[in-house]
Amino acid sequence: METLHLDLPAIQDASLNPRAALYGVVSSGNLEVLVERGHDATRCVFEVQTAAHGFVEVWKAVLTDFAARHPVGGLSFAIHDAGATPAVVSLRLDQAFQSLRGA
Amino acid sequence: MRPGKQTLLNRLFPEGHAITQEGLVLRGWGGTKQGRVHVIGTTDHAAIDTRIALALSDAVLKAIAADGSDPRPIVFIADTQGQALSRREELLGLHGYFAHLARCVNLARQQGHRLVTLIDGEAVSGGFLAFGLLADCIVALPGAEVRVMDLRAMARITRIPFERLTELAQTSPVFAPGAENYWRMGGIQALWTETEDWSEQLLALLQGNPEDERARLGAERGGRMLADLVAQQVFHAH
Amino acid sequence: MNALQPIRTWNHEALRRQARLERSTPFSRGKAVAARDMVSLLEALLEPGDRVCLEGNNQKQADFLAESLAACSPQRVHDLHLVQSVLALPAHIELFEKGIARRLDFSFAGPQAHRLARLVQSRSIEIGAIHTYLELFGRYFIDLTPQVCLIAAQAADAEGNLYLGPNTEDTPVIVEATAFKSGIVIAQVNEQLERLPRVDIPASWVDFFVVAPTPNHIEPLFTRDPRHITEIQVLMAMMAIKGIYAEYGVERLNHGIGFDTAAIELLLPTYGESLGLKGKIARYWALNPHPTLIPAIEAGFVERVHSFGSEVGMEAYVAARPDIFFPGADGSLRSNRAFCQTAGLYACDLFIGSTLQIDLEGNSSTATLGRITGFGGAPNMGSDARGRRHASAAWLKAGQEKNGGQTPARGQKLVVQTVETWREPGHPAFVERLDAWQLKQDMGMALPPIMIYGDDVSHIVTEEGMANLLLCRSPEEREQAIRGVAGYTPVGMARDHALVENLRDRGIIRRPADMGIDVRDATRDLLAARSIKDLVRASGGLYQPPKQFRNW
Amino acid sequence: MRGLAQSYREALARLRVQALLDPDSFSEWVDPAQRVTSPHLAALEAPVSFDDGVIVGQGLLYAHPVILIAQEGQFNGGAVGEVHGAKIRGALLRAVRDKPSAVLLCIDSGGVRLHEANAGLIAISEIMRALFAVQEAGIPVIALIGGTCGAFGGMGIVARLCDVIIISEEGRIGLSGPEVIETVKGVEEFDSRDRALVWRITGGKIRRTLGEATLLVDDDIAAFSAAAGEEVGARPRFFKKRRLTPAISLQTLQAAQQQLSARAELDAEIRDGQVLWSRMGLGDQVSLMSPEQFNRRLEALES
Repeated sequence: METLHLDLPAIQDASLNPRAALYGVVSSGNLEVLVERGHDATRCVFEVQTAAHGFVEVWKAVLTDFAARHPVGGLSFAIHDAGATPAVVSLRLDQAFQSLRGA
Repeated sequence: MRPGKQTLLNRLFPEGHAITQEGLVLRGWGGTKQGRVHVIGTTDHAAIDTRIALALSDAVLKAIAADGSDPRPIVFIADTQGQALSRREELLGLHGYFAHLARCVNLARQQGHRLVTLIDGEAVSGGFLAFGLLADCIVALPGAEVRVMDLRAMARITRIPFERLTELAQTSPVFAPGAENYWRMGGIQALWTETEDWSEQLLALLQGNPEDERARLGAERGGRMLADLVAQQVFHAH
Repeated sequence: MNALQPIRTWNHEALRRQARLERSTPFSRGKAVAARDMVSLLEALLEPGDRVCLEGNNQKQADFLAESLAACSPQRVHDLHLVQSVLALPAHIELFEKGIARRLDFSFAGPQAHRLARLVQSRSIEIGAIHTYLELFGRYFIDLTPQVCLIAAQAADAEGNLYLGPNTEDTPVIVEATAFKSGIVIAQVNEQLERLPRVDIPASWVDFFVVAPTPNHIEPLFTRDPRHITEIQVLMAMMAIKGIYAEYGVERLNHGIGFDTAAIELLLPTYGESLGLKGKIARYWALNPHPTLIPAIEAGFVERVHSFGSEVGMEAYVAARPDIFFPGADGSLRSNRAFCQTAGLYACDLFIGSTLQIDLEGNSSTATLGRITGFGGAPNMGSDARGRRHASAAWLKAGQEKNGGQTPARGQKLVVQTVETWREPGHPAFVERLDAWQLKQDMGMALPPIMIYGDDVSHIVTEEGMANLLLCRSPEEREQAIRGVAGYTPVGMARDHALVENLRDRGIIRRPADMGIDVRDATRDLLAARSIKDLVRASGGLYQPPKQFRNW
Repeated sequence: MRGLAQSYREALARLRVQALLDPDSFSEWVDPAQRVTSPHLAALEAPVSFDDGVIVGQGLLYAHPVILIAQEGQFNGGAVGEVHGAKIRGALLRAVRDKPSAVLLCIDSGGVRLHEANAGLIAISEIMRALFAVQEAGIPVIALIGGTCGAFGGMGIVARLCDVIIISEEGRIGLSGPEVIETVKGVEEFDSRDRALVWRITGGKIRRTLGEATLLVDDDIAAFSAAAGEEVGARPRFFKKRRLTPAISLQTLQAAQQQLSARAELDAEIRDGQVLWSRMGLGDQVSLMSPEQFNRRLEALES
């Protein structure tokens, strides 16, 4: 297991009212992401636990782009990864975010 | 019957016993200072198939029917390598036979029969779940082997190195075979030693609480810290 | 004039053929050979150094004959030169290990790729070349004509007429080349019948046939269980349909094998229909009877399908849809790899398929280190046919794009590579240098085994978006267009962000949103079938999937 | 544009829960945010999940209060470990106290989780005992089986203890998985790659045929929900009422004993569901029969 903590600046969407929610599943090539309210409206926090070693730079790039793509200030994302590709990671995160918005 | 089993029965029931072996199934009665108890079990590391499961459930039902309103204890002797592995048995629904056996055991408890399991030999996964593990009180005799799977097979399936598993098994009771591990987790109430008087010890177990206390016991013994706690959290959650 | 000059004989090959047949007579009764005599027959008629075509297709295998040949004595039969499209069976490899064969010209070796590479490294084999199918078939008539061919057919009658069944594949081209050049044609059949449903190969072209102890092996190679199609593949399929099929009006096409293209097939009746594309795209196909095409056929998208081979379980469905497929008068499918490859090369406007690696020039390869896979149909289908002279809207539009918007003298085929940027952690699909180059060096090949050349590729589709290489005006733009859809691979992360944004402004790179695609819509719910059972239902019970694909 | 049912098999457990119950009626106990994960998986460096692969809570099924337990088959094969098992047991014990209309047990599990095998084995035994307590309190337990893992090992036994089993054709119930039997006894005994055979031995249709499942439904969450709704009396019954085992008593168990004995006496040729179906006159049409057709045919044969 490799862990990664990332705290990024982000814009907040005050209209979002996130209840803690879990998306995805920890199965081979997939991941789960737990979205919760964070402490700082101007930051977005990521905690990643991953089974694939040596991909810290890729994770940073994927998460940084995600945080720039959506107003995720004030949210925290906890991820259990079982070897998802960056495409799947981005898709799950987008889905999780869109569900907050839709709900 | 094997000499070993005969010796065991003699030690358990010095007052006398009449237990017959048919196939790999033992059934009959044993005498204690408090009177006769039913004895139902398996021998020779039986692989439990539909016929054995049916013989066991039949014995339990007959014990219930025979005792009526005066239910005597039932002593299970568990010696099983697990369930039979066979395509036909799967088709027939071996799981359903095991469930039926479990229901019969539970009916016996409901009717007031005290249920004690003695593990003599092996107790392995499915074959153990069906009856032995459902008793009110479970005892491992010396040399008893209790397990789901040996570590080499587990290493192969989980792809965790065997050495790593062996090392962790030194401290954690949670996955490695061993009656001691099951004791620490509350799954086995007592481990008897060779030198004790088993008939006296059995006597002491013939009364007691039929409630399922295993999770609490596992926490007390430090081998299973979450089973009771998490069940309580769920029970009391808002 | 000169009396000393020897008189040249002009029928040397026919005489040699006659000698072979005479040596074989003890082991046959007319054309019929008993299975137990096959090894003796082969030992009698083969000569060291013979060129032999041992029919190995990518589905149908002359497996009994392959095993018989492998059981021959290397003292009597040795140094053969095999000329066959696919090296699929362990027996094929054994021939080289035992010294029965020495040289190989072929196309594809998927299942035996590892062992073939080991043979090369141990110098137990000489490889002439790795061909495309059409190339190899062409050479059968030029310089690689078989002296003996060992083929597989469904049935023979007493005279030796052959019925090939739905999996015709390479058989006609092999037999044509052998029989008319004084070669020997030996067929294994699954059964001998009084009357054949139809005659695919006349008896006069056939020298021997044997009823094999077990029916020839056919691999259900084109069955893709929709269960395994991912949301990412659905997303890429949406991009392909909306961004390419619809925009170019692609009516005639070929799909590679794989889940990426299966996703497209299954999106036609749902997503394609919702875009109003029925009757406008994907009408004519050069394609095996893919089970995943059933929903599109049933929905009325598909008008005609010509096939290289068949597919196990599709027999009854194909027979019940004669307007769509090419059944004979008897009702069973007639396929033909040579003709269908030609159709794919010259008569189709688009090829789309997946690959394992793409480099910065757009070259793609399925070769990886330690394996010699060769190519399937992709190199012929996935190349711009410069000999093409007929126009179509899609071909002209692509040509115009390549020509800077000017009306071109010729059109351009659409050759699309569709890949997820990472196949799995540790295996990026985009690389600076293809493994093929290393393989060329390791194996001492003349050429790197590149499946599709970059200058033939028109589009690359990934989950990040689509790059239109036709619109690139310089090698630098082309490289950035590729990097710009390469996601979080090292190749992708090394992009020039400003240039990529510029390419996006010019429509050379398009993201899903640029095409009006909402990523949230990319769910498996869009698939017209999500399981093999759904396909059976869509076929009205006509499709009978092989047992390994059924869970009921 | 859709046209296809919402597949029960494909859905994650969380989606199943949402779609089975009345909208927004579900509340979860010990939810993922509490991060009650398995320390044993972590000790072995195996990935953990925030819910340890099982969801427990309460909600409404056609306005009837139910307790729902749903295993996530895609996380470690839905296997039962210490936390996972404790959550199930806690929910069952709570049912005894709260007296819901029913307990829905969405089983999707290969049995005991090997990484914590001892804890898992004891946990399944505890689940069995808690399940008996629920039934003794007069609350029906309804098993729903249609996930990718089916109900195997100890969870196969648990499934068969339930009052009702609703299963899809794709669902499976058994004790030992085909791979295990093949590994130990050889491919001649059980070819695990012959998927059609595997389903003829353990799949929904053969289980329904043998009376080992109550009702066969489409692989559609709505179909599972409707069938469960019938069982809690919230919907009119489409098929006749059948219980796997009536309330436990000496008489009912003696009757069950006879029935099971008769089945065990079937001749040795019975090693493939197809043989049974042929003898019942269902021939080779079985594989293409819809669940509704199949239920009807069996109902006709049974009456």
